[in-house]
Amino acid sequence: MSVVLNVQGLEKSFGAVVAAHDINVTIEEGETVGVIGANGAGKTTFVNMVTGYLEPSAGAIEFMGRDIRGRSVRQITRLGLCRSFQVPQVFLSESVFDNLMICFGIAERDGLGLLGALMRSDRGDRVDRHLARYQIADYRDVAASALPQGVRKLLDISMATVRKPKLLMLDEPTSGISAEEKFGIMDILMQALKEEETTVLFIEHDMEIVERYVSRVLAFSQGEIICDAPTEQAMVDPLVQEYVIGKEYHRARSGDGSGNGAGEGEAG
Amino acid sequence: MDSQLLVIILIDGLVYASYLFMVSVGLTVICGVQKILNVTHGALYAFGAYLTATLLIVYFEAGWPQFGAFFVMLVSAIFLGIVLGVIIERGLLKHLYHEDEHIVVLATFAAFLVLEDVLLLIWGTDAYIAAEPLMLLGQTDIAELPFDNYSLSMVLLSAVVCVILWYGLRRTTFGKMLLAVIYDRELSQAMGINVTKVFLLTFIVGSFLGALGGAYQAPAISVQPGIGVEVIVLAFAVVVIGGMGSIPGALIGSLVVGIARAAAVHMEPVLELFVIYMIMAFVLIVRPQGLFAPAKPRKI
Amino acid sequence: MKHVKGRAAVLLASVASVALIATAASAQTLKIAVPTFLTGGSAPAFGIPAKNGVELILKGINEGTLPAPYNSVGLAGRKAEPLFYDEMGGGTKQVTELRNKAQKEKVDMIVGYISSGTCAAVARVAEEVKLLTIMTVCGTPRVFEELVKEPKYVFRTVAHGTGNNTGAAHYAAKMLKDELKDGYIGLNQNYAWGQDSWRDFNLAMGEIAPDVKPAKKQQFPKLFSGQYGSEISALLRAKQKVVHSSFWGGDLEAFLAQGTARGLFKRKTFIFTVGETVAYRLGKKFPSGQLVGTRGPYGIYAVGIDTPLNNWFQKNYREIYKEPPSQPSYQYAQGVLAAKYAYDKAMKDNGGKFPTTDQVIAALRGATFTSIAGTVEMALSHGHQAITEDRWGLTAYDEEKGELVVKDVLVLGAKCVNPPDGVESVPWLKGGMKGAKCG
Amino acid sequence: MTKYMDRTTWALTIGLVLLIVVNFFVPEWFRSILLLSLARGSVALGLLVLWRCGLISFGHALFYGFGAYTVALIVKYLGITDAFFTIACGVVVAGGLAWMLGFLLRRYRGIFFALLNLAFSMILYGVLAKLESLGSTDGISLERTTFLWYAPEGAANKFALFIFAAILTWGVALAVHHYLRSTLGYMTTAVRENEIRLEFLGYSAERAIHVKYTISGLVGGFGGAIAAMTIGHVDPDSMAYWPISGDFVFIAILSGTGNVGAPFIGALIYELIRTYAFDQFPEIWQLIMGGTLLLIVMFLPNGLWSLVDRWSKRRTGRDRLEAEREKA
Repeated sequence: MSVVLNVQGLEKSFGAVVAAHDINVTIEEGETVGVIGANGAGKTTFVNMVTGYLEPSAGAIEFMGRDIRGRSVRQITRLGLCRSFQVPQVFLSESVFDNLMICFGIAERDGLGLLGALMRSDRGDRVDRHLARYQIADYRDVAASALPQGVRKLLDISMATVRKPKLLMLDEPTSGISAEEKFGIMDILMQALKEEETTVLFIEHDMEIVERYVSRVLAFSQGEIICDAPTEQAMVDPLVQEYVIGKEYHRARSGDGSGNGAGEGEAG
Repeated sequence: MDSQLLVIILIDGLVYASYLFMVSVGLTVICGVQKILNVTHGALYAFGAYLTATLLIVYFEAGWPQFGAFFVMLVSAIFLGIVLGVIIERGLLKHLYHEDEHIVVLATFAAFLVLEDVLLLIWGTDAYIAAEPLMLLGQTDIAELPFDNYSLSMVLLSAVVCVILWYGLRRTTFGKMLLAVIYDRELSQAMGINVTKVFLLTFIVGSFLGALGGAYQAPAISVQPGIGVEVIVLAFAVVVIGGMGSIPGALIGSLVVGIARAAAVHMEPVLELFVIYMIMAFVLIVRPQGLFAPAKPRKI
Repeated sequence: MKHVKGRAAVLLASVASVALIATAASAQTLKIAVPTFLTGGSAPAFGIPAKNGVELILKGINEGTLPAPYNSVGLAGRKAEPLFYDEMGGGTKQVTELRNKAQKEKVDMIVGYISSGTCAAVARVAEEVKLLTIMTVCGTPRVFEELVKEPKYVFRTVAHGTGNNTGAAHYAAKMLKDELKDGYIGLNQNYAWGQDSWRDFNLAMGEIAPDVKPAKKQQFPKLFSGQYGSEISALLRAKQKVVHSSFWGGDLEAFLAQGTARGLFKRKTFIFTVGETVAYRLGKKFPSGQLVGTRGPYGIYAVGIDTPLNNWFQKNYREIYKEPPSQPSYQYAQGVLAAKYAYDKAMKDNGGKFPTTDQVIAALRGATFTSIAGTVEMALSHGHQAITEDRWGLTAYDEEKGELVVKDVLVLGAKCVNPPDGVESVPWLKGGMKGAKCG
Repeated sequence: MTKYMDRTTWALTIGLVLLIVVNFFVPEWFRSILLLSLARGSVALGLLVLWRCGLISFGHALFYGFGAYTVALIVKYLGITDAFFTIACGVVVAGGLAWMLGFLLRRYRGIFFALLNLAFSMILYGVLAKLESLGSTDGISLERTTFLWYAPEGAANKFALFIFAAILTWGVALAVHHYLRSTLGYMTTAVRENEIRLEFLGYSAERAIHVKYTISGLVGGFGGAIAAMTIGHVDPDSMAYWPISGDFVFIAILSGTGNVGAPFIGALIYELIRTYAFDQFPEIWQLIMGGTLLLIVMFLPNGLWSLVDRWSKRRTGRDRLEAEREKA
């Protein structure tokens, strides 16, 4: 199992606010890592720095053995490290099909470079297959602006996986989605990612989602990693309970044990 | 560079700067509040000059007291500010506020073409000269060079306008409402500010200032077709240099261009043609939002 | 969607045919297209006086009331109808308009053009569309020296710019000796006419008064800028007493107002090479003792000339338009007279039949004809470019006549201020004005 | 989507054939109007490419002027009047200038982009009006255009120029059409909608804009070169002054961004309105132009082509309804 991402001694502060201090993370191929932490704990900053959107003050970031610190966003994306967004960043006036056509067009920079015709039928088929995998095929000709939130989230994530990335970072994939749909969306997502054998790291507030889908947990607080362990171990870790999950949830959970998401002490 | 030349360049620069300020301050106010670059501003300047010149000719033939001329200028500027302000704002701009910036600028360009011909229809093609007020205030010698008090009074006028605007914006409730609308139109609407009324009143004030610029210039120039076109690009340049909608920016922008042009004329006249556009391009490159407007971070 | 383009083409063809039918109607009267400035900064100074000049002279021609030798009715017997259109819009617009007049409205000739830019743009096109074009005011020598070296259809019945500035140099050297002690300086608008005027004047002064030195830096404000505070300060600071300027129209009026307010004209003597139209209109307000040029015996310089045609023109013009005729009124009227002279002569030359355009051209080429206040000799560029005498003098306000007049007038012969045939103006000036016959 | 593609190619080809056929019947003055419409249409096409990603330039007379002046200067100083050579130089020079300015302009959006273009075009105007070697405000006149060995006289010259210009403009329109359908071209809406997403898809929005700006400069220079040959004279007031840029934006708004053929029809309509207004109402022709533009901006903001689209959408809308009815 080769190392996909290796981050050593990452530092970042905005004036007095310390957004990241001495972050050390190693992620291996095939892992599904959950990133949890209170608001402002430095989760999104971490993702922004790894994906090149934010320049870290210090530290090294290695992706697939190559140093990508200081590289531009598009270079890192081309290397296979992609991300989705908390607020879906899609082309609202275009249909779902066109959105993905543009992504495929750029990803498949064919012979003529980017000057080859975009609307090629074989590329159309690949888009349809990709839509089917994310089960949003029947929204094919609907404009992105008219999509329900869940579908728009899936579109955003599907756009990030067009390049078959080696490492995919998702920023709260289920935020803004109703409780009923939440698990449905996550099942579709995890199923698709397993098929593409993509290593995944995603920021999540909902502990049920974390427990159900994540094999390893990174807990952030005040810009530091306070726990890096498999999910069960992290859930009972005293530091995590105090700074991230909060005590009440722990009691309620051990009570009914069914994890049906009704816990009142939910953090964040 | 002896000191006498420096003083003269400063004086010439101040006079030209006050001309630029008077020509662009109205545009700045409108641009700040309604976020549009109003090309009809040139027509307002021309209307101000034409109406004042015609009234002054009649006024001086009737032999009324000389110093009444300044009153005539003020009245014609106010009249035009209200009449044209309402026609343009209510007639045209009201329907376009939801459009994006360049569509609105183009609409004002079209309105300018219409107003230019309306000028022709009303005043015809002959030139109107009413230079009496120019002689009224006499001359003063500065650095052994005669300067006419009328152009020096231009500096005074722009200073007065500047103070009134500053006071109006900072100290009066209407001014506060104006500032709120400048920074965030939706928010001020949510707080109960009648934005449409603020827009109309701002446009009237802006039109009045444009017409006043024309009115005060009328005695010093020959008022005839085509004076509006020249003023537009000058006003745009000053607004861009100063920062969209920032009145101190327009003042500093005018001073920068005014003094630079005066220096060019005295030392290297060939450059005079380019000075203003060079500065405009330079500022747009270095500080695109202009010298004074706050830089807006890109939100993701 | 495919046939949208097709439908548009059908529409165009129908529009074109309608236009063609409309032009066939009036064949009897001659149609003279007259481009002049109806809008913009040049309208009050040049455009409208020029229009008035053509209207007046054509009224006289059509009624046959002009004094001899132009007392016959119409041009070769046919009445003529002027078609005025606006010279605004730059070279592209005027080239398109010229083509429309020649091919769509099928006019018989063009008499007009004020701006040098327009003349430079239309010269070649007039030859291409084979339309008799009589240029009346524009002064750039490049028309026949660079653009149309073998002219057939294009004529210019007014002397070109060189004569204007050479005449000014002659007058200044002779009559402004003491003012010229400290040399001279230039204030010209920053466009072709301004640049050419300064160049010609500077070269002429170098020949006529080599010891008089120009200032190191000349003022070239933007055309139509209207704000001359800095320029006036620069002129006041300069030691030179004589200022050469080709300002005209609105810019000149603004400059005069701002200059008078600062007593500029008490300290300097200005040579306004084309300032006559403005001087006339400002009358009492125009500073006295300045030089004013008209590029020939026109306007203020023609007032004293006692010829039947000039008296008729002055009397009628003042009656109808309530102001004295200025330089463009004379120059445009002179263009129409040239056409009448050519048509009448061509008809006489081939037995009283109405002449073809080629016959009219042959009659006009190289001709010498009496104009309103002087004689015009089509002496240069194969007989297509006119030369006329040039008059210069100092302005003064005549109280009883209530009008501006000129005194200390110096008449400079046509051959003295214009280059001989076949010699281009700038080389002629640089080469010491060889062949100039001055009194 | 694919069916739509070759319909435009067909429409352009039919348009070309029509133009060549019309060329045999049309009177001389009308041929000049058509030629000028091709020239101005090309510049409006350049604006269309930019406009689709939300950028409007108030200074495109810069490239129009550069194209025209390059041709004029080559004719004047090198004495080469061959159309193919001069037009190529005009396009390359204007494109080169656009490429250079692109490094700077690609960072700006909205009104700043518009005004920076205006500033550069006014600097060019100042240079052209000032330098006597460039003919100052009188401008420069061109010799008759020649086509390789063929040097037609008088009316035949314009006839040949028209065919030459029609074919080349057809080629330019097709090239731009192909570009707009390519991946890079399709990014226009992506650039306007969401530049961040584009970065995260692996392409820089700024480079996309840079390519678009260069293309609009090339096409602008092409239009300028055609205009110079048609008119036979170039001068700053009709080639680089700011109302000229205003005219191009007018044409672009008039035609809309629907199709690459629209700007040429828009330019022709603009020229017809202007010629008609100038002849029939010489005193108020500007008022008519201003009034027309106002009507368009108020009632038809995305141009005449939006009528065609609305008309065709209604048709395709009906097809879809019928399809559903059959299926049900």
